[in-house]
Amino acid sequence: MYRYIIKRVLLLIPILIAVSFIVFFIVDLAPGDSIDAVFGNELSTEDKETMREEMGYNDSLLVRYARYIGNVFKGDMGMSVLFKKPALELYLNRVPATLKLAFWGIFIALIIAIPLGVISAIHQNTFIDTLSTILGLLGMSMPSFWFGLLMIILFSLKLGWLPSFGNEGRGSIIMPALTVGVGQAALLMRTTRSSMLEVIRQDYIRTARAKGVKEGVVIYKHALRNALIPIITAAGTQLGIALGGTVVVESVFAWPGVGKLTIDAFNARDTTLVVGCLILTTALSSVLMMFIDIIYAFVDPRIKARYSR
Amino acid sequence: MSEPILQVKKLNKYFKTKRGLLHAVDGVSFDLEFGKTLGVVGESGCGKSTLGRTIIRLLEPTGGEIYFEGKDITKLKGKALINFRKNIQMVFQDPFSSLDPRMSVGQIIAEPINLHKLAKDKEDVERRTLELMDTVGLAQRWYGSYPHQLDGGRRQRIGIARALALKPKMIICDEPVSALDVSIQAQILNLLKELQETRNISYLFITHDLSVVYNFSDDIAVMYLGKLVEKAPAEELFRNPIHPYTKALLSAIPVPDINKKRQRIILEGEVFSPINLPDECRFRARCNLRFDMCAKHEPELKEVEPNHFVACWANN
Amino acid sequence: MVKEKLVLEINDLVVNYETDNGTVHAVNGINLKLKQKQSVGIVGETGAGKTTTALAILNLIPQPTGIIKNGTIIVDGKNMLTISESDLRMMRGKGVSMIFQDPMTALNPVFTIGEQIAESVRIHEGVSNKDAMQRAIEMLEIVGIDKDRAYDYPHQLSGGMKQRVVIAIALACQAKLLIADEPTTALDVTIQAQVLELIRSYREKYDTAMILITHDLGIVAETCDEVAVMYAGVIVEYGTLEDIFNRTKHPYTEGLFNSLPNIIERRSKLTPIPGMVLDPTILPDGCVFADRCSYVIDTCRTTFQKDIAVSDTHIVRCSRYQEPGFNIKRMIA
Amino acid sequence: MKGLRKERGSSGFWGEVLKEFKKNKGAVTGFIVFSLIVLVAVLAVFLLDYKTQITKINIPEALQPSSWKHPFGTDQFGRDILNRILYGAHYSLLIGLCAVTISTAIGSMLGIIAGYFGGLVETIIMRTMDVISPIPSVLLAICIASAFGQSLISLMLAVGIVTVPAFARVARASVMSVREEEYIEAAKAIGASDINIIVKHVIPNSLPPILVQATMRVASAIIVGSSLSFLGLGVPAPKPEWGGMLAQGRSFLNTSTNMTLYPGLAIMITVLAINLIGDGVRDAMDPKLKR
Repeated sequence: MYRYIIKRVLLLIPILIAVSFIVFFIVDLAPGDSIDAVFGNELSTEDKETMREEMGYNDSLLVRYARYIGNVFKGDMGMSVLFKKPALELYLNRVPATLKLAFWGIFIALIIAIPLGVISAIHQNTFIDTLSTILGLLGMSMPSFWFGLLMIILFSLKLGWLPSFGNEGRGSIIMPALTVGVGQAALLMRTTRSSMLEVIRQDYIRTARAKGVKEGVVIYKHALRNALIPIITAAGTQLGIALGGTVVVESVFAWPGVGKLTIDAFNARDTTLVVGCLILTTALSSVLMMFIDIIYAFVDPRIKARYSR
Repeated sequence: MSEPILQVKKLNKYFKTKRGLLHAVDGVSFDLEFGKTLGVVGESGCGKSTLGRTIIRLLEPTGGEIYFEGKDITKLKGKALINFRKNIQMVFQDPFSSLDPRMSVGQIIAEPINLHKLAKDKEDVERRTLELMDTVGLAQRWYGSYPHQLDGGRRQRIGIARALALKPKMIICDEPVSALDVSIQAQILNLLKELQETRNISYLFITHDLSVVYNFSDDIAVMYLGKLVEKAPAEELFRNPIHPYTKALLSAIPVPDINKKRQRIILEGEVFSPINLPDECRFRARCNLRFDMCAKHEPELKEVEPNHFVACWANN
Repeated sequence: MVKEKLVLEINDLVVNYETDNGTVHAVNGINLKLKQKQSVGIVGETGAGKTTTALAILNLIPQPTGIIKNGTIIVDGKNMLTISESDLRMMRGKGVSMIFQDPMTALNPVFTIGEQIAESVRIHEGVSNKDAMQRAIEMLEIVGIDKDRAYDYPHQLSGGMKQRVVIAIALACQAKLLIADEPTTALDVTIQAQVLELIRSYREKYDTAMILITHDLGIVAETCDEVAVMYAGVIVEYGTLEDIFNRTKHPYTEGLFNSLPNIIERRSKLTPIPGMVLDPTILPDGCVFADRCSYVIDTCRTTFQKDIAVSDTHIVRCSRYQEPGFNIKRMIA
Repeated sequence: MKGLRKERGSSGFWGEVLKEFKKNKGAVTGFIVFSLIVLVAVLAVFLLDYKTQITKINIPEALQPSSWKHPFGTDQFGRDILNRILYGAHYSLLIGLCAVTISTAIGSMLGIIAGYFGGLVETIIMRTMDVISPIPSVLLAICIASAFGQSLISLMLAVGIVTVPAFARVARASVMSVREEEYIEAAKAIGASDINIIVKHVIPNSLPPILVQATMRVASAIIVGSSLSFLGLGVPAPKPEWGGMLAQGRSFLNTSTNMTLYPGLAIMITVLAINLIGDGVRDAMDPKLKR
């Protein structure tokens, strides 16, 4: 088990290096640079050019990348031109807010999705099932930013119950977390339902019933435990998506997380910060995915056996 | 005695697995006469299906030689391999997964005809296909149907028609009736027998069902963990089984006859997987007569009576 | 006749499945009685309704497609179809228990085998977790599995061992009636012999009544006292082993015997039953076997003969049986 | 228990899928709604004049509530919201359909090659996918969209490229399961070549999961596309892309709910229709989930 975790962590390193190169390459394709964006009107063309020369902007892509990755290994992810601070420090300052949002979102999603999905599956083709299927479809089809805006109109502007932006103040997490959570709840509910339907038909469920096990125990002990595996997978993927996808929600609610930082960096063509943000977010979501994989082992002994080999 | 149609010499097929080398087929040798049937019996995992697939070269042999009509076919490649396959065909176990669900019955049977360009034109293809359907007793009205609309027996007839399309001299039957009900099983067995009589086809008949193989085969080879342990003419094998495994296997068959009571030998333990076998008799762990030699070396297949071969130290 | 206490009494059971392709008539009016110690083999081909009958006894027909249209099923004096949910649960596993066909899927992959056996004990014997586990370990030893394996998960066991665990679950609470649904079909012959021997010795010890469902007449010959031959949801012939094997009366039973490759006498050609199994969505007016029967006459196609008692123990459903001089030509070795 | 249906020459797999699909009320509704949206999108492009009816600024009529003249009201420049939504339909549809076409074509080709041949080819393809897929897709799409400049095409490319790994995975898994089937062995045994087997047996049989994935992805591509526009990285203003319209509405949440409400509703209805179709396609192709 420990060997497996170590192996996974080591595997992460080459992937992240490759990711960083791709990101570096794509960002480099974008027209304009941070010097134009930040000093566009203040400095003359010549001054900007000498500045580029000094900062090594005119070297070839590979040279710049090698320099960058070399520094990264020394713990230096470069300075943000926009904020004039180290990119790593900026990122780390913002991470807690994003994690808070992503985790609350997924938490809301799970507490809505699992009971609803289970009920839906065991009452297949009844009114409850149809209703939750429709709700699920609606939730999945609704753009999250729109849902966020509608909530702002209702709860902040019309009713004045909740703050419409920021991470401060009472209840400020409620609307952003709901925005992240509702769409994911819809997806997770569908996964739960189909996974439960699959499991309920299995022979071992019949074996449990034939033993005289109570129906509730059959569902929540025998069936759900098996159905959890695809649910965990889906929840893990959703968490990964949430980390990157909070960009939009953070923008709607002016939530001071890494998504908003990335967008600000983008708009300022702050390449160093953009690359840093992308690499760090990728790393973060990869590490989370790894934890999800490890959780499997506790749910499914077959997977545990595979790991310990 | 005429030249055998198929000769297999010391054939090996090993698979690499995480836990070591799996000896699926391990030094198997036998001859199959023209127009005759050799039954290969054994329990699941003994390598009988791998043997069939290696002979028809769906799997690459790890070692040994295969001769078809005296010609070495062990290393055939490309066109030569495709041409060789016209002579030797296969009927598969699972009538569900061995037919492409997207193709109609007609298309499935016509596929080999089209691939080898055996027909002059489209009409000729259709005529031949319908002829083949007649041969295997499949009504023409199924021509445009799809496999899932047919029951197991009819599907197995499609598989047989497909194999016959190339007019092969030999067919490898891999458990062709084990997925079928008894009444349908008898229909298919009779069909295969009829085809052998009219077309002089040789069969390698792979099965786990001893009563089927007894009824169907001229000779029977018993396989255990990748190795042949006994081979003899059918009547001889059933009357006079020598290897302790064969004895146990025969005694374990439930007989649908209440007038004859038999003594049953119940074997201990389970069939092992043939991974990383030590040099000892591979049946030793479950055997009821263990000699010193059994732990030291693997016994070879020896002729103990005319045409009756056994691999057991008790008979050496 | 003295009225003996019956372990099982099935009266006129009718079960349908409502599917997208129409109503499948799985079981069409069967009657069955079983005394203590007695064992009945239900023989028939795929789709004959054997498993449906077994599941109906436990009131476990898959919902919502499966519908018990008619009939009563009385196990040990209780009607399984009308008793309360909690009584039904107490009957399952204690009154009737079942060995399922496919050991690969019948065990829950996320619980240890010991736990799965113990669960049954806990429910029915009302004992503590520890005692239930102790009992589970005893059961494992009875079915020939080392007690150290109690904390193994199903995937760590071979097919034969899994089937032993399934049997251990079924036997754990000494049910009065044991239903074995093709208990050895998924197993190799040598393992099949072990498993049948295990079931036999257990029944001898506890006088358990058993229904054995199989398609293999050989297994019936070796393990049962009486035989019910099923075709298209109907018992077409019922009798003792002697009745069915040596005094065969129904053409379908005859056909089954003649289709079998025999290892006692080697025949060059088998005599199959012509045609295919009946489409279960269409129930004919006449005899269900008429289409494939070589003795068919016009009345067979219009009316379906009710049970005829050949003797005290032997029942047949064939209208031609009453004709003077009618006899089937079964080849008996 | 399989019913033995005895019709001659029935319609085959696709015919049955169509029959199943038609039985599904939700899917048929989704299909009808989607067809209407497509029709509206096409008509709007031809019948509405871009200069006078879509982008012309008319300050006196700014921020009007719903009325007979302007059923959905007007925006801050006095432009009719309904007209803009109708005209904007084709952007979202194009983004959804083109992006998915790009990713299906590239992704499933890579997946099929990887799945059938295995070995080194598979390793190279799948490792490349492993490198792309951990990057959060919205962020990657933002990256690509800004790299190619702000335009409809770059948006399509961005949304398309980020889903390539998903398609490659689905296609590979599908091919690998088909490759294990006995009919592939049977085809080899009758002398079919690799190309023959891929074209005649592997592709037709691995298609269903890819198609299901593709339908579902059109829906999510539309959402991702409009998200990017919402963030200001997609179709540039004054083109009436729905996500972009929503972004503008943000500044007028207090004064004009219409500007936020209707474009979002349009996105939702379109996506909902496609999701209904997707569910229908999945249920029709996957007999396992039925009953």
